[in-house]
Amino acid sequence: MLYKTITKENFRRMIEGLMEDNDVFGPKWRDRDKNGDKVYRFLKLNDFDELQMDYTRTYSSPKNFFIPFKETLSTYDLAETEWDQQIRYTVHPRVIVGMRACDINALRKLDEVMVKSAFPNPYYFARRRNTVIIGLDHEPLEDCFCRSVNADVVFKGFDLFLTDIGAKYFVAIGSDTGYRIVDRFGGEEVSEADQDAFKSMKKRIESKFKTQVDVTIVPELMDLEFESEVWERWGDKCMSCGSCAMVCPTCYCYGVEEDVDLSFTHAAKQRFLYSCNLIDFAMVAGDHNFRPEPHIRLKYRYYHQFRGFVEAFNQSLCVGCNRCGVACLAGISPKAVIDDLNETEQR
Amino acid sequence: MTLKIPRYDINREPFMTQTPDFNRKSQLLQTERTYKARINAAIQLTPEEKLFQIQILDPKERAQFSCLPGQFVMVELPGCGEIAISISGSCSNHEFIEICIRKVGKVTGMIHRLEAGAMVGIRGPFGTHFPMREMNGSNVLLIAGGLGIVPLRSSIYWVNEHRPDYKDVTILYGARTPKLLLFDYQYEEWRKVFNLTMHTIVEEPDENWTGPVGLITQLFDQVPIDPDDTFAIVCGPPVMFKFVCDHLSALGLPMQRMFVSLERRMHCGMGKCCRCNVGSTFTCLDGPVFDYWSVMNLQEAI
Amino acid sequence: MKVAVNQPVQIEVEHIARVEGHGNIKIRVEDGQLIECSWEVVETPRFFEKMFQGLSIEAAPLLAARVCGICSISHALASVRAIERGLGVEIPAMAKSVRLLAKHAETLQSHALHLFFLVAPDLLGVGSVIPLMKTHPELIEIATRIKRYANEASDLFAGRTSHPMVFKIGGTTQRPRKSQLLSLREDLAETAPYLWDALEAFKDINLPDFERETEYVSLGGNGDYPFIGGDLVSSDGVRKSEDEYRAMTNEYMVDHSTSKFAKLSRASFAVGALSRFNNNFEGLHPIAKEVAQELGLQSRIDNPYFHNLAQLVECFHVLYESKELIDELIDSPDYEVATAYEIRACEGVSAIEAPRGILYHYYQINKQGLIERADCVIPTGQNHANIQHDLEALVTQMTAEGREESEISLSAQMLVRAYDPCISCSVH
Amino acid sequence: MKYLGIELPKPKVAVFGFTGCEGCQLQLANNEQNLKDLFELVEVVDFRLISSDKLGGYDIAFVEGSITTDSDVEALKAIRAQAKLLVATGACACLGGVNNLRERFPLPDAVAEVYGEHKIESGQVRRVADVVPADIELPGCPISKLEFEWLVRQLVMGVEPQFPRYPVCVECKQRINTCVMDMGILCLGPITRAGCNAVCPRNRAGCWGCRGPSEEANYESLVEILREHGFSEAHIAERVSFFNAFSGNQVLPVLE
Ligand SMILES: Cc1cc2nc3c(=O)[nH]c(=O)nc-3n(C[C@H](O)[C@H](O)[C@H](O)COP(=O)(O)OP(=O)(O)OC[C@H]3O[C@@H](n4cnc5c(N)ncnc54)[C@H](O)[C@@H]3O)c2cc1C
Ligand code: SF4
Ligand code: SF4
Ligand code: SF4
Repeated sequence: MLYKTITKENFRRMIEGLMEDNDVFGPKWRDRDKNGDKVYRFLKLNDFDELQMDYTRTYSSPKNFFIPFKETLSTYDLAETEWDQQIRYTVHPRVIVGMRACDINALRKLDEVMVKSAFPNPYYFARRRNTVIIGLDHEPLEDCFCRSVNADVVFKGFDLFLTDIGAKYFVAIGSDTGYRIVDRFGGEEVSEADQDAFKSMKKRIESKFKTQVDVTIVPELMDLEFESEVWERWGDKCMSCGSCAMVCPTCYCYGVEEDVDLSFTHAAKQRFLYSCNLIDFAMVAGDHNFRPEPHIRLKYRYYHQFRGFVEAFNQSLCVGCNRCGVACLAGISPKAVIDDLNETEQR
Repeated sequence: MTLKIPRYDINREPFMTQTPDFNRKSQLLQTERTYKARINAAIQLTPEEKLFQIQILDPKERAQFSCLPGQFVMVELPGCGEIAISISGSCSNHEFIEICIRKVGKVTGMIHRLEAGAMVGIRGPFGTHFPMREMNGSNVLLIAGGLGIVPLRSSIYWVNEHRPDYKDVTILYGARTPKLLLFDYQYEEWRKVFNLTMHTIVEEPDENWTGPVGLITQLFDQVPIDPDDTFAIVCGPPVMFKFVCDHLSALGLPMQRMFVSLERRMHCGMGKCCRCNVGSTFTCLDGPVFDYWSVMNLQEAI
Repeated sequence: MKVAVNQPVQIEVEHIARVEGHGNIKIRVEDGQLIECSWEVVETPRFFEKMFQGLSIEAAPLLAARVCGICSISHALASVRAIERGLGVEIPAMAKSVRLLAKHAETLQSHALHLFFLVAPDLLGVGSVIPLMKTHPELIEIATRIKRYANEASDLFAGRTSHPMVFKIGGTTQRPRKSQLLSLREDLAETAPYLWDALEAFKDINLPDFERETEYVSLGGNGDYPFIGGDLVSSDGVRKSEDEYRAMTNEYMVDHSTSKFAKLSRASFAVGALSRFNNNFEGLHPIAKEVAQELGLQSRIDNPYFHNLAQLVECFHVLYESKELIDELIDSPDYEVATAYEIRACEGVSAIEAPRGILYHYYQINKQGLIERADCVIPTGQNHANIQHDLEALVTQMTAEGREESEISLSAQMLVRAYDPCISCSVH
Repeated sequence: MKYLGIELPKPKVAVFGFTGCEGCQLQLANNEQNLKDLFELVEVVDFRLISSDKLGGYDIAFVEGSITTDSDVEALKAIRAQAKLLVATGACACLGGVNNLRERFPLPDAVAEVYGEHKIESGQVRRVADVVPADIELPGCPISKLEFEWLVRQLVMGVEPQFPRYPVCVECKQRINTCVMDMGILCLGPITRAGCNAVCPRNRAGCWGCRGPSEEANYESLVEILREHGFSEAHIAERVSFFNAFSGNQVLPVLE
């Protein structure tokens, strides 16, 4: 990998330059919560100053740029007995600034499913290929546990990745596009001092992790504790509201629905993000439900993330951002559930 | 100073302009493109079940379509929905695809209203198949309950078309009432022409029924099973195949030689929507045909 | 066609159509004498005043909206503003503009609904708008475009077209985003020509020739055309403050009605577009004034059928004033959406010009912030008596002219519809 | 009309309003750009709010409002006898809606409060299903126009409409709203049936449950959460009883 540095003024010029011809998205603040803290969201930037480089965490993950909550898979013009099907994968180039290591790692996990497996998903692929990602390091928050699931550092899946080293950003370059961008906007060679600054920043980040989740034998526990009362305990609180999956950077389950317009001349097949926590996720005709209870559905979300995905790809699907834990009003977080699971096993 | 990022247009890739081939999984392709197919005949089997014979319109696409017993297709009625349906006819028949649909809800209900001449879209085939070639040189036991005969039927055709490859082939088929026995007009042909042994059983007989009455496991008394040289395919509701497979296990049939077809909610058929996912297993990719050992190792399989 | 003068006339219209709510007309004329002529309101009451009791002030605007699906924005505004006036809360300027914009959106949407869907079928001699879709597509296109803009504006400024949820005590829940305002402004610019087309369509209509000198009540402007709060005035020279609303309405009960009736200086008075027009003509937006001139309207009109034209003039007023308000909002640096408030025991009144006329909400609030007593005076309730008197005069006039029963019946129904009554609202 | 070779019938539709604000009926007449297509699909034979034509003989009846008087009951029974399909339309018809707030007080008190000595006919507030069976309940206060159009398509196609079973939170998250509970605003989103596109949280107001409970709503858990968030019992009680959506859950006292 190539590394460069870029001064903060040049970084500003870079973003402004990119904004002229492309859609650039980055963390902006949308609301204040009841404690007066800012709530962030990835939104289109109209002005460099809207970009919050010191943001903490967006409430919802940037996954929706790649897997939108709703997307049209194909459209149809209907005639009396015939139809004409149209499929387009048109995505205009865009740039996302400020994605965290965990969010980029999340995309790499999605790549496994959406691009590298059987039946690659062209909708996802078109979005992925047309998105330039400029990542950004940060000091972990109180509840970040990406380190426990090996998602705190990232070496691939971005075009540029920035680490704040004071007056400059230390830049890892992950693609040709990334290289050209840095080059165009005054990237500099990495000096000895830059390297030191980078190292101490990294050390500092490393030292700041507070939350640890012990996932050592979690894949096995998923099977061993399949009937455990842990699930019921948390399941009783779960409102099957799907918030956790919606904000999650990796949850990708979906549903497909088709509908016609009122004139019965046009139809569309649409995909919408679903959650395995929702009551009818596994319901089939005749109202038979393979997962009739909240705790069973909750269990399967964890089962997919910490057991199924590990079996398939040697890594957990969870990247440790704790967005689900924040979004869940019932206080169900991976940390809490897995700790409980570990403890129950010890007893 | 600006930098315009060039657009990567996936639509221009050569594979986007070709007709899709669902067996060529290595490439990106128009996964949502359906083959347009015309219904040639729609035969009402029972009040709830209808058999459709459909033909892919485009000759090139038709030639490209090839399947194996146990696989399924996604059948679409644009604007109404898309559903997973097993292939029920002969897989060597490259002209027609036969599917049998039970009316249970929105899409199946609408498809039932289609008459000969109407069209549906199909994608596929998807999923694993019954390992018919592995069974060469052995006895084959085909066991179906209720609608389970539908996917099984394509194996019956396969066996007939490759009859010398197999030793004794026996069909055991049970339904709730005699009227619900599907394809009864074909039994004679299966027995006499296909040279298969066939036993049927019902739970609730009517006045004309002369055959045995009870659960399908009762038929085992009538067939000799050589556990060392037999393969079994079991299709039917989960409760049924659990009973049947346990029975066969008890007789000494290895779990790896029993095959079942699982049913799950499905929205894509391509291992993406996760509706049929159990842990790492996708019923649409790794199934619907599983050997019984795999099923036993799936949490919540049945 | 003239008929024998003493032919008896017997008209009974049960649940008159194309009005909101349930009302009946009964007319009996024998030997040329008007024996019976009544406007009955038979809507089932919901007892809103009772429903408010014990609710928190936070819930009040939401419940108030449910008084009427068509003018829910007015009710919510009246409610939230009454509470604010009681608590002594001054809302930020931004919230004021957003509220007025929401109000205008409602006025436009309600007037368009009335003119095109409820009145136009009468003028074109059909039973409803449905056949017009085939015969007068251009008229439908106009209505569609105007209503679409009004709906979008409601969505943006009130949260949705009916039952707004953004008016919270102290202001609004949020500031519309700049991008939304820009796209709405574009929408507005595209809609304006359709309104001018509507003017062409209504310019030459023939409204029945009938006049009855009436007292008109509305908010009183000071050179403006007010919709939210201010003094209460009547064309007979009464001027009162909002807090004196009871003296302005003098509600009373009648036998054949579940709605209350009202009176001021005489037996009855009128509220609504025509009253606002008559009382505040000078305050109209210059473009609306121009339109009035084009329609040949001056500042005092006593023909109740002209309610319809006054509504048309108001459509211009609200559209062009909205444009100015949106422009201001786009450039405004203001981000404060609501003022904090403290709960205390108090009483508060607010008057709002709903599409159908002046509307009052009154609340008495206890120190826990719960509503002890509520009172709502609905525009249509204030109009009922006037409708009744108009009907009597109209039937008398038409009988004298020897008109046919069917003609009288239609004119009577059109008269009721001209007031655009909102009956379920008046009963509440 | 034909749809892919399937003949679609053109049902006759009537719309009736009982005790309510007529906001739902207004939604039916809204979205004008689609009205033309709508009237191609169905024949409107009785819709007093917009039409004086009364042709009778309908297949589908949309009934808005709750049922309060004896004459309402009779009228509704007559509608039920005629209609092949009866759609309870909106919160008042499906749940009793805000009208139910009146039930906190004895009827004579309410009459006296509003009308003094004057005699007024009224009765208990009932939902449509309390009087006659409703085939379909179209939720919302007001109903969503898009959902109504969708429903009409389902009915014309002859399929049983399947409303979302999951709660409002799903749609709220899909619109990437900040959770209003984090902003200190009470919200019933986690237990209320989705389908409104989370319009209230979208506008930074909490959900009031106008669409009724989602399927197997975890009422107890939400109430526990609301208490932990510091909302008072009275506040919670007012919210859950506002549209009468959660009257089946007797965890909280009826508010005074
Ligand atoms: C591999 C496989 C093979 C199948 N083969 C056949 C067959 O040969 N003949 C046959 O009649 N049926 C078969 N089914 C079942 C068939 O897919 C369902 O009956 C059908 O999806 C019901 O759709 P609906 O719209 O009529 O029902 P609705 O109840 O309206 O269902 C709505 C949606 O739920 C999902 N769904 C509901 N039930 C099922 C189900 N049982 N399986 C999967 N998804 C479901 C679908 O996405 C459907 O679109 C098969 C299912 C699978 C998974
Ligand atoms: S875990 Fe929490 S966020 Fe997820 S479905 Fe359950 S209650 Fe909702
Ligand atoms: S605002 Fe309400 S609906 Fe939205 S996520 Fe929060 S609790 Fe759910
Ligand atoms: S958010 Fe709640 S109150 Fe608002 S419309 Fe939806 S269901 Fe009704």
